[in-house]
Parts: sequence; C-alpha cells; structure tokens
Amino acid sequence: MVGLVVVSHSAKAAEGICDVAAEMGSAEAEIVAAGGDEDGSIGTSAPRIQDAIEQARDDDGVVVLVDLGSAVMNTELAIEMLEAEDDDVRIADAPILEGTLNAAVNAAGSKATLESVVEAAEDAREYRKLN
Amino acid sequence: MVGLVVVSHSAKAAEGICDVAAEMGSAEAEIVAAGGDEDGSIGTSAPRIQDAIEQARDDDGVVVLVDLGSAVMNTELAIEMLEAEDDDVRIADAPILEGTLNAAVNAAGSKATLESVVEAAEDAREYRKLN
Amino acid sequence: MADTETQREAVLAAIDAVAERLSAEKSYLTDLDSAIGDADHGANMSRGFGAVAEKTDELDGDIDDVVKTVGTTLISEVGGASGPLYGGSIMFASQELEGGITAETSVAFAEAYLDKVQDRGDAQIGSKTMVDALTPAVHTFKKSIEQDDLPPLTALAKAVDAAERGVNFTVPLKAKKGRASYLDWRSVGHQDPGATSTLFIMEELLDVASEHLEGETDVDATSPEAVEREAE
Amino acid sequence: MADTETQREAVLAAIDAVAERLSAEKSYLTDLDSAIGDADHGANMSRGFGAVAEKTDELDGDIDDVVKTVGTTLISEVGGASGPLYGGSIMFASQELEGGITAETSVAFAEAYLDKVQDRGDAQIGSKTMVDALTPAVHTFKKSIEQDDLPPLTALAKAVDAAERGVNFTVPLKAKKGRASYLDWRSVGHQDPGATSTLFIMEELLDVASEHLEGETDVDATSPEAVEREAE
Ligand SMILES: Nc1ncnc2c1ncn2[C@@H]1O[C@H](COP(=O)(O)OP(=O)(O)O)[C@@H](O)[C@H]1O
Ligand SMILES: Nc1ncnc2c1ncn2[C@@H]1O[C@H](COP(=O)(O)OP(=O)(O)O)[C@@H](O)[C@H]1O
Ligand SMILES: [Mg+2]
Ligand SMILES: [Mg+2]
Ligand SMILES: [Mg+2]
Ligand SMILES: [Mg+2]
Repeated sequence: MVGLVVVSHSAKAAEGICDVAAEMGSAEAEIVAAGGDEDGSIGTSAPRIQDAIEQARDDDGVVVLVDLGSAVMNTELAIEMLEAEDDDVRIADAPILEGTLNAAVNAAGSKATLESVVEAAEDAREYRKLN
Repeated sequence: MVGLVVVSHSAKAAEGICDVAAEMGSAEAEIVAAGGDEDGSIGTSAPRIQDAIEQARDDDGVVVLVDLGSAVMNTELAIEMLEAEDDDVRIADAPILEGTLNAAVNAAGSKATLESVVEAAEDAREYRKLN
Repeated sequence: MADTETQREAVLAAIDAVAERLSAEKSYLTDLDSAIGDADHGANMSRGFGAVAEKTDELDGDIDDVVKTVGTTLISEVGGASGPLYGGSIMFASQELEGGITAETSVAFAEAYLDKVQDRGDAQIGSKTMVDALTPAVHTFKKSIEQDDLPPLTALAKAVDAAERGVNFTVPLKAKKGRASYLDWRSVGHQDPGATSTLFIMEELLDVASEHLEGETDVDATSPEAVEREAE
Repeated sequence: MADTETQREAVLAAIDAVAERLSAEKSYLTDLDSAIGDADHGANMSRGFGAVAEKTDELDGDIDDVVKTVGTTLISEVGGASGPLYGGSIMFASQELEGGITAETSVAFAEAYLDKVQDRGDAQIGSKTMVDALTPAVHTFKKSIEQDDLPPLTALAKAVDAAERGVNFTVPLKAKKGRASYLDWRSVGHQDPGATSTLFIMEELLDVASEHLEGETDVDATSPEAVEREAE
C-alpha cells in the first residue's frame, strides 16, 4: 500500500489533517504526520520528514504532501538523505489538506499505485467547494 | 480589519492552520479557529462556527475558509443564523491552509477589503508548490 | 384537523418513536456509512434525536415552535453533514406549520424541507444522497393529496413506499455529493446512509400518524403499495 | 596551500566567528525578517551556527568532513527555509574540499554551493533572496581567481563587496520566492534577511582568512572596493 506523509509548518495542522484523512474510509492507509521543526515549533525539519517517510514506506512507495515553500525544500532534502533508492518517494503538487484526503481515499483502493495516488492528490487542485 | 475564520473537521488542523497564518506577518489579523464538532471530535458545528464568526467580525467583515462539504453546509447555516445582517461574511472557495495564508497576508495589508481578502484566498487555488 | 393538544401529542410521540428507531438502527446506519463514508451516521442520528427526545418536556409552545426546536437541537448535536441537512431543513420548514398540522401544511412542510435540503447540499436526484429518498417521497405525498385527494395517511403511506424505492435506487449509483463522492467508482453497490435514515424516520412518522390521526383506517393493509409489497 | 592543521584551525575559527557574529546580529536579522517574513531568521541562524560551534571539539576528520558536519548540523537545527538552503548546500558543496582548501577548491566549493542553493530554492537573481548576494559574490570570486590571478584574500574581499551590493540590491525588489513573496508589492523597500546573513558570514570568513592565511596583507585597507567604501 502506498504510504502518505503530511509535512506542514505546524505539528498540529499535520496531525489534524491526518486525523481527517484517516476517517475517509482509509484507516488502513499509513498516513504519517511530519509537522513543525525539530522542537515542535512552527517550521519544518528534514530529519523529521526523513523519519516519517521511512515509517510510511513499504513496497508501494510514499507520497508526500506539503504546505509552504520551505516544506518542499526540506522534503527534497529529506528524500536525498534517504539511505535506499528514492525513486519511490514523490512530492504531490497539491493543496495539503484536500490533497491528503484525495490521496488517502485513493491509496485505500485496491487498484492504487504510486502514480494514481499522486494524481488523486493533484486532482484536489480542481476541487471546488461552493456551488 | 477583515477577520478570518478557519473551519476544519479537525480542531487541531484548524488551530494549526491559524498558527501558521499568524506567523505570516499578520499577527494583528483576527484569525479564529472553528474546528471539530460540538464535543471536539471530527466534524463541524454550526453554532461553533457562528461563535467564531462573531468573534472575528468587526467593521470590515469576515472571510471563512472551509475544508470538506459539510463544513460548507454548516458555515452557510451559521451565517443564516447570525443575528445581524450577514452580507459582510463570505465563504472563500479556496484550499483551506493555502487560502488562509494568502488571506491572512492580504488582510494585514492597509488596502485590504472584504473582496481583496476573498480574492487572495481564492488565488491560492493557482499556487504551485513544485518547480 | 386534529385539535392542538392531539397534534402536540402526536409530534412528541413521533419524536420518541424516531429517537427509538434511530437508536435501534444505529449500528446498521453506521455500517452503511463505514462502506462509503466515515462510519458515523448511526451515531450522528441517534445522538441528535436522542437529544431531542430528552427535551420533550421543554417542548411547549405552538407546533411550529416545537418542530423548530427539533431542528435547532439537531443543528447543535449532529456534527456531520446530516446536522445542517436534517436540522437546518427542519428548522426552516417549521414555519410552514404555523397554522398547525393539516394535509395542506404537511405538504408545504415537506416541500420546504426538500427545497432546503437541495439548496443546502446542491445534490440532484441520482447524486446518491438522502435527496434520492426524499424527492420521490415528497412528490408522491403532494400528488396524492393535491391531485388524487387521498386521505393524508394513505398519502403518507405512498410516500414511505416511494422513499423506499429511492433508498434502493441509491445502491447502484455512483455518489456525486458528500463524503461518498470521494470514493468515485468504489461507491457503486452501496446503499446511502442518509437516504436510509430518511426512510426510517418516515416509517416512524407513518406509524405514529396512524395511531394519532382519527378517521383513517390502518393503511399498512390497504395502501396499494403495501399490498404490492405483501405480494412480493 | 596551508598545511592541514592550519586549515582546520582556520575552519574552526571561522565557525566560531560566524556563530558569534550571527548571535550578535540576531535581533537585526529578526527585525529584517519581521518586515517581510515570520521574524525568525535571526533565531534560526544563530541557533544553527551556535549548535555547530558547540560541536567544534567533535569536528575532527578531514576538512571536507568537518565542513559536511557543519551542513548536517544546520539541517537538523534550523527549522526555516535557511536550514535546507544553508545546511543542504554546505553539505553538498563540502565534497569539493576533499583535497583541502586551495584557491581552486574554494572556487569549486563556492560554485557548488551557489548551484545547490539555486537548484533547491528555484530563485533567480532578482527574486529578492540570498541568491542576490551569493551570485555576484561567487562570480566575482571565481573571476578574480581564475581570470585575474588575484590572491585568494583579495578575491574574497572583492566577493564580500559584491555580496554587499547584492544585499543593497534586494531592497527595492519585489520578492518572488520564499515567505516574502506572499507580501507581493508590500515586500518592496525591505532588505532580504537571507542575503544579509550571507553577507555577514562572508565578512567573517574574510576576517578569519586574513588572520590565518599567510603571504597576504590586510585587504580591508587595500582592496579597491574597501577604498571606495571608505570614500563614500
Ligand atoms: N451535499 C449533500 N446533499 C444531500 N445529502 C448529503 C450531502 N452530503 C451528504 N449527504 C447525506 O448525508 C449522509 C451522511 O451523513 P453523516 O454521515 O451524518 O455526515 P458526514 O458525511 O459528515 O459524516 C449521506 O449518506 C448523504 O445522504
Ligand atoms: N526559494 C528560495 N530560494 C532562495 N532563498 C530563499 C528561498 N526562500 C527563502 N529564501 C531565503 O531564506 C530567507 C528566510 O530564511 P528564514 O527566515 O530562516 O526561513 P523561513 O522563511 O522559513 O522562516 C529569505 O530571506 C531568503 O533569503
Ligand atoms: Mg458520516
Ligand atoms: Mg462525519
Ligand atoms: Mg523566517
Ligand atoms: Mg520560519
């Protein structure tokens, strides 16, 4: 199963997003929060992200959802620092909460692949909330 | 100043999003979290949202950021239940975290209006995270 | 039109009956919601109506006020989509009962309720939501009263049958609204929880109405649909 | 090329000097960041280099390993954008120092560092970031060494001057990268914190290099730019 990592500048936001996603019929999916910096205050941390990726990772790879710019930079750095090959770890270009929900639902499906989960996350960009 | 309300199914996510937004040079802006249902578990609650709107509201109105469908429904209901005229309360059709950040930065500007804040929030739909 | 005291009694009895039924169906509704949602519809509905039922002694005032309080209580107590949909729509539609409950005001209530649900949730027929149970039920109720001049209880029985068809109709559909819509194709083949709870509530309303409204025979045996279903 | 022990001493001295300077400039950098960011750049940088300075006794091994550890420590300790930008780029560029510090390897280090910052952050010149200080500094350093055959200390002094022009250049620009870009037009008229810390670090490197590298006179008085600035 494709794992998910949620990288927000806020530890609370990352955890809360994981909680909402876990309710979307996808309690089985591995969704790991990596929010905040080393000491849990606002920021991001490459080593924390690296740990989260390693935790979420199994045979089918990992999709990482991010919030602001430095979350992307630290995630890229975390991916570079992984011991094993890193071509099964992808960053989704998607809104963090909405993308995580879509990705979690997709990942829970029996036909899910790394590509389909990334695509589901990125489809969230098109999601409209008002009629 | 235009106030902001963040309505997520998760109380943690709503608070975390407010924390990140508060760091964006907009500590002055009134950003109120309204996450979770009546007893704080996953969901949304019209009365909680109504309270948050009343708290965030001053002369320039309020923009509400939402996550999933029922957050929209409960926000609409909350707006209908407001005592005073409700045409200064708007729901942004925007990704919740990214929209809140954009809106917070815009709201902190001296030229901010209700329209400009909604527009800033909705511009976040176009925000790309990867190069 | 039954006198106000009888009406109030009927409404309070309906609240109790609905609360009891939803509590009995709690795990069934939750199972339905766990397949295509977040497994809380049973808890949401039984918590909501449970809270209303606990308030029955406070529920005085006119019928429309009593019904309005049902709505506002659901709004406060139900965290999910069904909170604004059930609670908000009941609150809104309650104003149609200002003159008490008659065949006419019941139709107006039903129509206002359906309008508000559609307006709030933006679901169409076939979106696989409570709207699929509600629309045929309200249409049937209105037509039975206004065009066919059927007695209210008979009209309500036909409406219940229509709702049941609507519930069954949700099974093969792909969800287009609510959480289930996230599942896309995987939502096909599952019954919608909100449509199902709508049916359960209507069944209880019919039951209580049968007991409280005079001048009507027991429709369970005589409505054409009941007969049809018996024959299946 | 100075011997390895002298090089190590110079690197450790540079770490201490940078840590001290950034700690002294902490509130200034934070003020800059509070105007167009989240008011933490001073804290980020002084915490990061403070942690490196506390490790100096553990910093043995070859020069490139020492420098690499500077990078990884910054990665762990600096929460903001400057963590991956400074730390990740130092870590990456450290491999250019495998043969120790010479004029050549210094140029290679500087180029690799700039490349990585640009690659990681996708900022161009004029995006109002550290890249605006770094690019002219690295270009000037390389040209001074490779084309003009200037002594390394002179080249470094020219690079510092170039960085300073870059810092000044950030003031009138609109930010296109990083948090400041959220402010859009409101970012115009403010000096970029990351460009500023880049300049501070380079100033310390020049200072320490002047003290540790032999065969060069004090450039502060003799570099054309220093003279120019004196005249202003
Ligand atoms: N937009 C909508 N329009 C109409 N009905 C909806 C809509 N969204 C959800 N529903 C109904 O609500 C039901 C789910 O309610 P519930 O589980 O209590 O809320 P939630 O989905 O927030 O957990 C669905 O089965 C569906 O019938
Ligand atoms: N994409 C980027 N490319 C280059 N430099 C950047 C980028 N984003 C931010 N910076 C630099 O980082 C500095 C801010 O660092 P800091 O305040 O420590 O991090 P944060 O912005 O995460 O709080 C900016 O002044 C800018 O020079
Ligand atoms: Mg549900
Ligand atoms: Mg729910
Ligand atoms: Mg900062
Ligand atoms: Mg920061």
